[in-house]
Amino acid sequence: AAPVVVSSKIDTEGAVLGNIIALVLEHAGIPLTRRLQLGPTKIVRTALLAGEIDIYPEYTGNAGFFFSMADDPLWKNAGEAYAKARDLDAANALVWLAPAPADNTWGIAVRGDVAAREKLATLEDFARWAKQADDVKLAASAEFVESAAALPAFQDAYGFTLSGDQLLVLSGGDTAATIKAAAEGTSGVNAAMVYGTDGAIAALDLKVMADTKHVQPVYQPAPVIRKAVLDAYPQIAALLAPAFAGLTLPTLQQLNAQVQLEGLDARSVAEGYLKAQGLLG
Amino acid sequence: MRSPAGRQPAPFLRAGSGLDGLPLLICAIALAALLLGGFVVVAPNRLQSGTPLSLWQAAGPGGAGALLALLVVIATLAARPALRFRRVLIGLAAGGLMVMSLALAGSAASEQGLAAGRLTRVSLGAGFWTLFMAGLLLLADGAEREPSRANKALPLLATLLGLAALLASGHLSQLSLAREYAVRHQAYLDELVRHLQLTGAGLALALVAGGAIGLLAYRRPQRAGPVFAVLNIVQTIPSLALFALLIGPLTMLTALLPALRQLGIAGIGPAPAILALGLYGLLPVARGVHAGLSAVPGAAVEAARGMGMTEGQIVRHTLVPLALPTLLQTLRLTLVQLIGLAVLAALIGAGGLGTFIFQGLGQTAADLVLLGALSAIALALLADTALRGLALLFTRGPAR
Amino acid sequence: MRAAGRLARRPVVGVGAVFLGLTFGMGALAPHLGFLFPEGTRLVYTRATFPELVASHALLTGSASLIAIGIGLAAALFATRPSGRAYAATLDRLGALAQTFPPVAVLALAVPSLGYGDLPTAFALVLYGVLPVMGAGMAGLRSVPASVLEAADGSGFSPAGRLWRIELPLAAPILLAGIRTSVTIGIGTATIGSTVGALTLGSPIIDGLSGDNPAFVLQGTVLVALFAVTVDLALGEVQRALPRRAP
Amino acid sequence: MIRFEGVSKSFGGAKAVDDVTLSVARGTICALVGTSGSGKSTLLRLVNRLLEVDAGSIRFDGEDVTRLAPVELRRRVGYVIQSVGLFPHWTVERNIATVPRLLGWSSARIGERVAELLDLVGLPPGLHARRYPDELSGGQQQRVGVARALAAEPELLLMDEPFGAVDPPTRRGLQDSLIAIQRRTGTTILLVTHDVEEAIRLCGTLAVLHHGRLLQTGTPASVLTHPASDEVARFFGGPLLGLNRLKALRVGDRAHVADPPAAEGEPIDTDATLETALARMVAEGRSRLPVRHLADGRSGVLDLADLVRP
Amino acid sequence: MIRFEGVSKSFGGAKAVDDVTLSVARGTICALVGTSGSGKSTLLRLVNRLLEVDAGSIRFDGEDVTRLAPVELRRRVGYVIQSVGLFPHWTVERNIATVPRLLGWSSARIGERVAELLDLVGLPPGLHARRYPDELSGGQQQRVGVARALAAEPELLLMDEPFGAVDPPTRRGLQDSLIAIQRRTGTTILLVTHDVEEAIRLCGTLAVLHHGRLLQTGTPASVLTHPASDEVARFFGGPLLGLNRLKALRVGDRAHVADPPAAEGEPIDTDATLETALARMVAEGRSRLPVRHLADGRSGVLDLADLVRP
Ligand SMILES: Nc1ncnc2c1ncn2[C@@H]1O[C@H](COP(=O)(O)OP(=O)(O)OP(=O)(O)O)[C@@H](O)[C@H]1O
Ligand SMILES: Nc1ncnc2c1ncn2[C@@H]1O[C@H](COP(=O)(O)OP(=O)(O)OP(=O)(O)O)[C@@H](O)[C@H]1O
Ligand SMILES: [Mg+2]
Ligand SMILES: [Mg+2]
Repeated sequence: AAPVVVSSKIDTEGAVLGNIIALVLEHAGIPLTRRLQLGPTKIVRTALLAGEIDIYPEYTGNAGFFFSMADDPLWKNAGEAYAKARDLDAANALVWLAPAPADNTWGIAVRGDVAAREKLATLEDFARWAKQADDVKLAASAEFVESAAALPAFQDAYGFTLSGDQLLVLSGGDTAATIKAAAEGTSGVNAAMVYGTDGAIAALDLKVMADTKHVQPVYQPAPVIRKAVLDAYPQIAALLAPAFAGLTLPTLQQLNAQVQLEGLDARSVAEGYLKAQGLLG
Repeated sequence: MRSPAGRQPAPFLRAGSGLDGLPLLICAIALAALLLGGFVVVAPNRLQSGTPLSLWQAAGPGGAGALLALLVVIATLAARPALRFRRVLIGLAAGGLMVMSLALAGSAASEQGLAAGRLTRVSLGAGFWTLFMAGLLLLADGAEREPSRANKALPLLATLLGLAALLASGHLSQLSLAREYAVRHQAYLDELVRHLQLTGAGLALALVAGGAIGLLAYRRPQRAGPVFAVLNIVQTIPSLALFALLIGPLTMLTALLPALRQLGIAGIGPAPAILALGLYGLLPVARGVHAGLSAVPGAAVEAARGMGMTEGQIVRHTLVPLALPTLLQTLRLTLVQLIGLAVLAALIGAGGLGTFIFQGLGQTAADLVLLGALSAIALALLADTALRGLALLFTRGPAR
Repeated sequence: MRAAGRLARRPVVGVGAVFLGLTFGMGALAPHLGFLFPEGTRLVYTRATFPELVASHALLTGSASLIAIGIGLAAALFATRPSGRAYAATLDRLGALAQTFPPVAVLALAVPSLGYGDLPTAFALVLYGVLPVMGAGMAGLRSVPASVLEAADGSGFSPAGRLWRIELPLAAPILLAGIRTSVTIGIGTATIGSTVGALTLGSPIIDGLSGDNPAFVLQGTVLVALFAVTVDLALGEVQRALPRRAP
Repeated sequence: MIRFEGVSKSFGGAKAVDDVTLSVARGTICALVGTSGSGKSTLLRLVNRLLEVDAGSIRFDGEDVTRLAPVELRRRVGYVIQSVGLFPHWTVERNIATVPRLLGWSSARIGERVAELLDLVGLPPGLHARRYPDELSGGQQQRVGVARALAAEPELLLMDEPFGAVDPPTRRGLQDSLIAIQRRTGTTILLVTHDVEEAIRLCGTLAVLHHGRLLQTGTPASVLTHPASDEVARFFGGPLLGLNRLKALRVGDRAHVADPPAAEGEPIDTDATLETALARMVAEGRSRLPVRHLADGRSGVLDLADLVRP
Repeated sequence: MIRFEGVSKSFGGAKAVDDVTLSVARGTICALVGTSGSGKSTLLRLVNRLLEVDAGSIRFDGEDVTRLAPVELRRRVGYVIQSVGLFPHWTVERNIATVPRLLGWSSARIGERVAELLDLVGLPPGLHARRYPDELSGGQQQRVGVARALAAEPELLLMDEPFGAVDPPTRRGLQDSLIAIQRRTGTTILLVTHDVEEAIRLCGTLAVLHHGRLLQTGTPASVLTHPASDEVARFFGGPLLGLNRLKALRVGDRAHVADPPAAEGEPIDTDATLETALARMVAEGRSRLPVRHLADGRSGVLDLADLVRP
């Protein structure tokens, strides 16, 4: 049979998760081609739909955007979100395999020293600070600023607004860039958009504001595979399930940190994780 | 034959007089940068920006002294225009400057890295780069002005050998750049090859199509204007936009003709990248071919025809050999340009050295960005030097 | 009158009109283009209006181009004067080296010292814009026939007078071609400034690429391509209109 | 050898060559003279079909040139182009060998021929064979151009101002070489020149062109003695026409049998020009010169008064 | 007016001008002749300090040129460059006005002057003033170059082969214009030429250069009658030197008082050259010409035999 084309998104976590998938399949003797870190979501998703790639890790919450129903509250519940994504994509002959428990949701983090000074722990604190002080400056990607589910949702729920001057918008920006901007205070930035699983948050002394009102959808990573390929290799579902099940938030953060902070190769990080889980024999 | 009054050379350029200003200037700039900028930068981890260490702090009095001594040697050589082999010596010293500064940075990285633990990163600082660039420019300038081919090549080869030996020795392994490379040496090789493949394919496309267009424009001068106007517009479209624009139509095309997919043509990946690179190469190639052919003296062509050469023989024996310098120059410029542009291919999933740049951007890991960028630059410089050398072989020695 | 008529038939007018029309009309047009894109695509770019994007892009490229032209021209002048001729090759090489550096990398490396926003973008643009101007300036100044220079000296022009009245006018066509290249490259390169917080026409493109939105990509792409082509054609018009000969 | 019949050629409406009829006999040299733009180069290019006639015909050895394949024709016809046109990327040797190589001569034969030709045009092969055109002076380049055209022993040689850009002494040397070469090989030559003296010195026939029309043909002596029109007279020096006539006439034409006592001094040859004779008289301050041999074997004298005999 | 004293100039070791001492008197024309590369152009460039002497001095009106500011000096000295060098982006008018504008003349005065000069060089201002150099023929361009050099009524005119690239009839016309201009303005002229006839026709003094050294100076007649060396003789025609001498000598030098009966026919002027006289004799088949007026007012005759008088 034709080799399975394994892909992933271009970011760090994509690299780690993609390598986990590839290593597991490889270990099971399934022939495969790696096209990891192919590009941003759009590219990878298009490629999957076009059949140019066969499997890649996607976040459950993103299904809301694929099917233009991001406003639906069901995305905020992990189980419902996964089930909904799986059901919706069945029409595209795609199968969502079992997701990881880690939730890579959007959040806002503040510089440690600022958080201590202003006594900030939750997004409610952040809203209070944002309302009274005008030195707040948040670095974020355009997507975070624009997408109704992200910053606007936080602003609605917690009752604050950030003016244009208080935002540093990086087109296509990844959290690594926003985190670094906040950590180093470049251009006056002191707060950053972050993902739940980011590895650098703690190391760079940033404090994540707790989302006490659960504003965000759940973004659990899960392998998405073309049905035709899964039919050809039905064992893939069972092979990947334990590998993803072990990916708790701290574990995934730690894996990401190994890549981002220590600069280790995503493949060896994935290998280390799988070995530790006893999945590579 | 009446000789037209040649441009008078500036008096101080006359052979054997005055001192050589350029090396002195470069040395002065290098010295200033060393005194003001950091030689290496020590960062607490891979993501954060670090604090610069001066040459003195990084390399100790011995290393700093040795580097300064080399600068003094170059300056002294520059001030002695009468010396035989002066250019070769300056070239060798410049190469020595490059190798030695890299070696010192490597040592500094080992010491600092060992001192401060696993996460610490030691990167190359502005002072180092200025020094390295100074060496490179001196080397290039010397090679260009030196008339003898052997003396041109000697310092270049010696420097390349020195750098290669330094790399192979593992002395640099603690530099952040080397550590980035070390964790992805397998992927690095793949992407490098990928980059070359993309560039090569794009170049081939540009050469075939652009060459044909250039020839056509030479044969039919009245069509040249409109053809170049259209090519010019293609060239004007921003690269990012062109790459992005090609995704749509190609995806549609492969949807309509699934057979294309068997050939590896797809909306993302190499196909649009190669196409875009080819399109960008079109104008320079066509223009170069046209200019090269047009510059062949009409008298030589008429003489060839009058001798009874067939059209094919005229092309082979007269047009191509006489246009060759321009053609090689075109090849060189196009190749260098495409090597740079191919970096963007990573954005649309075609791989190449751009992968590291965009990964590095995503992780804000400056040294990963540098790994990709420097590789692309080194590739471009190598291609440039190799094709210059080739051009030198094809232009005959004495009279030029 | 006839001249105006002739100008109206030049491509720059048509392309420019389309560009301006789209700049101001994109907001109104976009909602009707749903059929082009997958269902559910957001059709109207909201972070900034297109006139804002174009204005900001133009300001950024305009100022960077002016600086690049200034530096390039100064370097070309220096490299063609007797005292600077020895430095010509090195200047040329330095410019070429600056151009081989991928612009994205320049941005990434410039941010720590220059911060985010227009500044690092302008820096990259200047870096890219200098070489074409410098190269064309040198080529243009060198293309002035030696006999003309000798005649100028023999007539008793001062060095500055010779430069201003003889050399620059004769070099102008080639020089302008270089400026044209430099400015169009600048317009294209400015798009990536959006990744470091500058507001440009690249913002919709890159947001679109990373945010799964082909509509944004297309809008940005079309506008920036039209912008570049319009400016290129307009400069071409200037080049044509430039008195090949001075009165 | 070569015959133009009613040949015309226009460029975009303007007639460059207008109804020219002219024959050049085998083994002779014919000069095409005329002011700039009178159609001389165009006429040459019509012969080897670098251009095609609009009307009329050109016969080469009795055969219409349009019947001959251009490439074959050109290999039989040597062509010295107005602007020299050496191949700058080839050595002198290789330049001269162009046509022989095209004809596939053996390299030994080519080598011999090149050496011979270089000798003929006065460039020692050892010194010059391996040089490149831009290492030669203008005059040397032109000589190489002539040698290149002669290489394959062409039946016909077309020369377009072959010595146009050379200073007077060098030019005289080249003319002497050309005369020697032509004597040896018997090649037919059609020569374009601006230089009246050159035309008279080298050529058996003059053909005067003006605005594309042939104004007059004939031997130098007849053209100079009886110019057909003011145009022709003007071309040959206007008020100085008479002097140019002395270049065309020879001592033998005017000398008479020596009425003893014969004149003193070194005798002059019968085929020296009257101009040379006059120059000697002026230089030596004498009005009578001894003549070496008259046509009938007797010796004679030339008097100053003989020069102005009508 | 201009005096070279022991002037030398080397380029990279090779001496282009070697110890030249030469004076040119105010209001005269001096020709610099010599083979290619003999240092003629270099000598001119030393005068207006486009080059600087290595040794020796050049005095302009008694003042050492190195004492004068180059820009001022050049505005006082007209310079016709060997390769014409018109400013391609300026009209003919503007080209000619170059130096007057630099000197800040009023535009009315400039306009007048330009029209006058165009007339002088035979280009009707109405037709040519607003044309650009590339719309002119080569000869017309050279005339504009001459007019430009003359514009500000320079005290000294340096001309480097001013009519080098022009066919013989046109060239004669230009020489006539130059003579007329010089007569009118009394400008001192230093003229480089390859053309022996031109040198003899135009100049009161010849200076013969060879490999940078000055071989001989003197009037054309004296140089041609008594060449100082073989080199000089060779330059002036070798065997034909005698004929060239006739170009330098005038009817008045040789004519004698008419022994009645005077000769028939149209009389010839005393300042016509002997060459012209000879040409008439040959053309008319006569050996005696009447001469219009001798220096002392009486009329005379010129005999053929007078031409060869030692
Ligand atoms: N390829 C061409 N296209 C158009 N006109 C041409 C072409 N070749 C020659 N002519 C014109 O034909 C006329 C004759 O040109 P030709 O070159 O034969 O003159 P020529 O007698 O050789 O002049 P010269 O002595 O200057 O070489 C000129 O008016 C010239 O402009
Ligand atoms: N700028 C220069 N650099 C080096 N050599 C030069 C330069 N100018 C002239 N020469 C050399 O000096 C010598 C005299 O040159 P010059 O131009 O004065 O000759 P010329 O008599 O004017 O010759 P022509 O009649 O060919 O114009 C030549 O050997 C020439 O090669
Ligand atoms: Mg011709
Ligand atoms: Mg000269």
